[in-house]
Amino acid sequence: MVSLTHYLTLGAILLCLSVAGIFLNRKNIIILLMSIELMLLAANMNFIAFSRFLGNPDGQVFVFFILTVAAAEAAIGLAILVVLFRNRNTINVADLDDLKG
Amino acid sequence: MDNTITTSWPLLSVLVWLPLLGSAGVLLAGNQRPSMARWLALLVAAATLLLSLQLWLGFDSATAAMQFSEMKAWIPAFKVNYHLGVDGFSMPLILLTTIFGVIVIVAGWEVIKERVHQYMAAFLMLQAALTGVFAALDGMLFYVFFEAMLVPMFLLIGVWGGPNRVYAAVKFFLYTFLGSVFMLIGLIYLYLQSGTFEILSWHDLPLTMTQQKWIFLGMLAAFAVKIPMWPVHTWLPDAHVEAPTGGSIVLAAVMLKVGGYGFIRFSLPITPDASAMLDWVVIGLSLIAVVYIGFVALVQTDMKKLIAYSSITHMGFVTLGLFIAFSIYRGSPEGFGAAMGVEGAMMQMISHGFISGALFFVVGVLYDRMHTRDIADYGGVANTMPWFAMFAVLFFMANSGLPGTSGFVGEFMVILASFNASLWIAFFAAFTLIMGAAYNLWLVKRVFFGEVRNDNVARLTDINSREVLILTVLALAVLIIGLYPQPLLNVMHVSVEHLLQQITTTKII
Amino acid sequence: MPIQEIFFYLFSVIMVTAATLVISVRNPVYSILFLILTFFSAAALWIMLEAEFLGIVLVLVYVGAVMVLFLFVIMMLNINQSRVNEGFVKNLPLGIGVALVMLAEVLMVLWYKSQTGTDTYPLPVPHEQGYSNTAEIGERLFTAYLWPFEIAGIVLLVAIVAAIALSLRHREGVKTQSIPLQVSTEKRDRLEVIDMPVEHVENN
Amino acid sequence: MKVETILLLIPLLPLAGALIAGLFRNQIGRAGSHWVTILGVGGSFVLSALILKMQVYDGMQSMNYSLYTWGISDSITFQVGFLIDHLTTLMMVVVSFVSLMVHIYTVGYMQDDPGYQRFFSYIALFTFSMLMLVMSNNFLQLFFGWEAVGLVSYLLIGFWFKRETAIFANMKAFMVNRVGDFGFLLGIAAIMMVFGTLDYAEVFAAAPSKVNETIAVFGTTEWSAITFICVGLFIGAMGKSAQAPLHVWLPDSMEGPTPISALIHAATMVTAGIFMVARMSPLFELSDAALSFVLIIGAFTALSMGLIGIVQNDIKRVIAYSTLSQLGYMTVALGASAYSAAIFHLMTHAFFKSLLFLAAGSVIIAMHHEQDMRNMGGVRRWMPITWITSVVGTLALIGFPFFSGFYSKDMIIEAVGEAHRFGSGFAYWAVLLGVLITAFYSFRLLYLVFHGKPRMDKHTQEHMHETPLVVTIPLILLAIPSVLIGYFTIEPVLFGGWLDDAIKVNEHHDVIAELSLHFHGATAMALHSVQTIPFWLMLGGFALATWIYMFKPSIADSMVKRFSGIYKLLMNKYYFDDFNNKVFARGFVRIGQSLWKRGDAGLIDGVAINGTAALIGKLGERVRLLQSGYLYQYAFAMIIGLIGLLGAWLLV
Repeated sequence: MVSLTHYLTLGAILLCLSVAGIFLNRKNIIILLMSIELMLLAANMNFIAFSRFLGNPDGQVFVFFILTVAAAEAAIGLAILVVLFRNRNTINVADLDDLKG
Repeated sequence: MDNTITTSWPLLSVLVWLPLLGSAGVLLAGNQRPSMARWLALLVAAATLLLSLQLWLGFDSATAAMQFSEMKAWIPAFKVNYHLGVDGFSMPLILLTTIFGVIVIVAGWEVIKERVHQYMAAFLMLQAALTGVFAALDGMLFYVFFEAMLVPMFLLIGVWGGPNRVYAAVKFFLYTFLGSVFMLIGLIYLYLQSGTFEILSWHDLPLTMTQQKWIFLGMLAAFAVKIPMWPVHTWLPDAHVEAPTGGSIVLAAVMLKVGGYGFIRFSLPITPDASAMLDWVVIGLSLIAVVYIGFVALVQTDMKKLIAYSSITHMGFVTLGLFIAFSIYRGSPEGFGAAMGVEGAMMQMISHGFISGALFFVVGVLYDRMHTRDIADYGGVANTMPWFAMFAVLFFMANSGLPGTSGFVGEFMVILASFNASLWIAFFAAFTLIMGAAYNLWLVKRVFFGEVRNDNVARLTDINSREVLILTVLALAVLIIGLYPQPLLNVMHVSVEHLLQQITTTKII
Repeated sequence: MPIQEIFFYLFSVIMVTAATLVISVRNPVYSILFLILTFFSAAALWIMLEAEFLGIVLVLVYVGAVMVLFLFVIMMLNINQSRVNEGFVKNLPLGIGVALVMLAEVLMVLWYKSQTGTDTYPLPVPHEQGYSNTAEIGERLFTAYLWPFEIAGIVLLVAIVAAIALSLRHREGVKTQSIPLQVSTEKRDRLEVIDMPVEHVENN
Repeated sequence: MKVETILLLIPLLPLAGALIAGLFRNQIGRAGSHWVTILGVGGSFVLSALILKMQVYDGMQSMNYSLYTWGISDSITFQVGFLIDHLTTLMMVVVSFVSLMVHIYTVGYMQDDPGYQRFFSYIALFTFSMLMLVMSNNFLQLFFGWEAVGLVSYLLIGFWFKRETAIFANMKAFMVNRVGDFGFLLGIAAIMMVFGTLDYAEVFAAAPSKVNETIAVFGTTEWSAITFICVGLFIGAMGKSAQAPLHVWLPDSMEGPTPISALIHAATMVTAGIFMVARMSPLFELSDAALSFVLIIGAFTALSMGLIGIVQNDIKRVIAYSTLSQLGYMTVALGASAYSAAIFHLMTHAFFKSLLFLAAGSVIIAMHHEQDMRNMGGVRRWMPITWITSVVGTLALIGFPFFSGFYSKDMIIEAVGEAHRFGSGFAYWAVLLGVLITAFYSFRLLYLVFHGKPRMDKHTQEHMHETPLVVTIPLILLAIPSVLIGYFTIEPVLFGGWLDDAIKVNEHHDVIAELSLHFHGATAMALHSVQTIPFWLMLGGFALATWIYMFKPSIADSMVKRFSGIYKLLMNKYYFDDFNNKVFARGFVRIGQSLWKRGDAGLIDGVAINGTAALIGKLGERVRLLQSGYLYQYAFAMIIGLIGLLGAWLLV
């Protein structure tokens, strides 16, 4: 039987993969953005699983909002990326340390 | 708790809010019309002074109850009231505030040339906050005014101050603010214990020794910084050195008194048992202030610093006079001398107000002409400014406690009182006779006497009529209080008796 | 083995594999493609969870729009791959280590520490015939979550404006149409009446 | 006019003069200022004399009343009031008379000084303060007058405030007096504690019942309260009356104009301490210890200061050391319980010492403000009046029979001889030896200044002439009482019970009463003196001085060489000044510097305040490095935090 635990485990694996992705591709900002998408997906997975197993559709509404925000985030993130590349001619994160204290 | 006498019209509120309204008006005058700002500020301050005379005239010195009292709910949710009133302690201090309200405005008349309207407005705000502090009978209201007076003073030092003004202003602000935060904790704790912010109810609130000790220490942190006591005094010389003349005058003449007043209004009556237990701390620090700071004052090279340090030693007499009562009572239950100590402390506060205000004005007069406060840059000023030298010597003599001037009254009474407690306390306190004479006279010698030191001194012109006016008023005040202090003593007498009764009644049940 | 389990494991394996490849392939274009595959699998799993609306939305909106946007950007920007990917091998042990620790922890939480098993959350009964997931979500959205929904709309609008504002570039020397100028133009901008002396043509 | 009005006018007239001359100096001009002050002080003198007359002939009782209530605190009423008894009246007459003489003299002495009006204002103010001091009926007012005369003395010593030495001297004077006042104030505080009042009459009435009161010092150690009070008060007197070791200011005070030296630093202010102790006789009589202390201090001062006088070359300094020595005599008399003898000497000394000072001033004017005796000599031939009055003053000072000084000084010596107090043996020898020394340095001064060859430069010599009348008239007027006052007043003042209403002496040590048994009139006393030791000692001093300075000046130099150690000791005034400068003045400054730099700036501001700030700053600097600016590091931090939290939750 496919229980809630199965879905949650799947979400956990997905989350850990995205974390590993951030660690591995710390220089490539595009892959970083993708990893974030993966993370959100993992969260959404959990939301929907809980929604289903609790019989409460509110979880799905939340996923809807998360998707909205994620789309907005991706759009702005990519726009920043474009501007960044245009100005710096690089997307290497190592070159981006203007926030250094 | 309503042992208060109410008046038909809210005199105290007017005294608090009139300067504040006036400051708004002065601000509206704008930067383009400085003389209008000056006259408006003077008008407001003079009107406040005239009104405040009503306090003196209408004051009933036969009762220790609060007079001219006003009471309105302010923040009902926390039982915070807008409660004002005066007794024999606060009334003279409010008069001191209003008198200096006029004096500082005249003192800055032509001297301040930039942002005149803001300068004048800041002083009016300061006056309002100071009056509020002395009149407030609600803990929260007191705290609000207590903090509110920091702001104009911070601006005065920070905007119109000397070269190192930012450092001094920040130091001043941080010190006093840090201290008052501890007081706030104490006030909130008292509120939680009593369910009210009424100071007068707190006076009757039973507290255990542990509670009293912590409240006492919290209050001590605030008032010791304010007054200031050793070792939290180092902000004062810096603030004075950098502050403009008017700022120094108000700071020394009125603001330091808030510390002494705080002890009288809060520490002593609210935590009498803790005060009795920890009186040795305060007395010890006071004696350190008298002796140690006396030595430090001796070697200052900056005139304002010297006067600032001398202020610290003089305020040492205030704390000494207030806290000597406990060891007097320990020695003999009838407590002969205790009232003299407290009254001496009050006299010292008022007298120090006039003398230090005058001294800072004296330095200001010199600074306006020479733009230096360094003693070494002067010498032989009496040759070129004989009338000014006469006033200056008078005030420096008063500062060293010469009988016949107000400086003597408080010190004399406190020393007499402390002798009843212990020979050695009186011994070290009397040390001020020597140290006070030493640093004052040495300064007079180096600045006023001797040959004309340099061309700048040779070019000095004697005081103008505005300066003569201020100096004369202050000199008269110093001499009158010195020769006939009885009217002032009479005003505070019953309140002192009441306070002594409070501090000798234990609050532990 | 029931059909649900078979499909669950099938999509799960595809999803995990695709996700692993997303983070490990060198070429970002491939990464994106694997990401799309991940999303597809996720959509399938969601539909299995009877969240049909979201499953479809994920494919249509997310894969159709967002992922394509990613793809566009990657292709538009000429990225120096070698520099960007340096340090991948160096970071490998750390990344995997951290991820494994985290996974172990989460799994311990899931399996030992808390009760998410069937005893707490029994298997849901499938919805009856005629149930519309879309209708239910719609009802929720437009009643209880009306304000958040409106705000979400504004967030998207802001994102659109921001993205355009960020990436818009004024090139020098390019002739463009200025509509406000055209609209606000007046007669005197175009027509100038010159007062000049009358020419006297001599008729001779 | 009511008596109260007269009494009130006595101090207020000089005060009014001082205020007018001081505040309206430009309006009234030079002449105006001296007229207004002379009128004020003159009026004060006339009224004082009137009071004296009323007491002597009309049998006026002593009065004790208060003017107004200064303050009420803690059941104590501080009053300002007058106690007018014979002692007070005596002081009032002496003070106002000498002051009047000095005022008149000043018109001539300060003629060319730009600070003319200021000077008159000061001396009139001084007269007011001194009168307030002597007329006081309580300790508060006493202290007021005490410090007020100190203030005026400060202003007058530094009158020529351009001179570095003058402003050094005036500060020194005030400081040393403050050290005395320190003891004085503690004494008053003790009175306050023990008696619960500051009123003389009440204190004196209660004094006998407080003999056994004590003051806790350390733990169980206790001092007798009365002794503490008396010693404290006497320390104040030591400051004001310049008793060793607080004498150091008086010689330096000669930097002030000469009239001041006469008025303040010889005749009146310095005797305030003597007056005060005499006034407090009901207290001092109760403490033998305190009186012994007084006796020994006085004897030491009388002897040691006279010795310094021998080696001084500045004409005013010689007289100043002579004053110190004479004050020592008065103090000895106090210590021997011969209060009336002390007051008697105070009075005669006031006349002849101010005479000597004014005469010296007269010479100084003629010498164009030259004060070194080595540049004088032979002045007699130009200045006969000054010379004669100086001789009169000198004879009075050394105690030549029939002169006023003879009576007062002889009484002191005999009184000490009769005393049986601890230290009286030493005191007796000290005052005897003092007679020899006094005679020696007095004649040395007389010879160096008025006799011998003129040693001044040509220019000065050509312009030498007798000083104008405003200078010489006060000299003559002062010379008269210097000669006569002793002869006529010794009987009433000392033996006629004139001062009995003010001075209380315990019967057991009433030396004056014992002396009165041998007293058979002033003439007899003078004639009898030929058989006494002091007379011969005086003659010895005179002979020695005559021999050395008239006939064999070379002896002086060879003596200096032979006793160079002692000479150096005396020239350096026993190193009191050096000690004070090094130990107190510089030591205090050094303590102040180290407290300021190390304590305030170093420890409090440096370590506690700025140290805290610096610590936070440094911490911030370290923490700042965590802020690398790399987003992925922040992400790691978050993730690692997440892992940590999860782990913690799992483990708990």
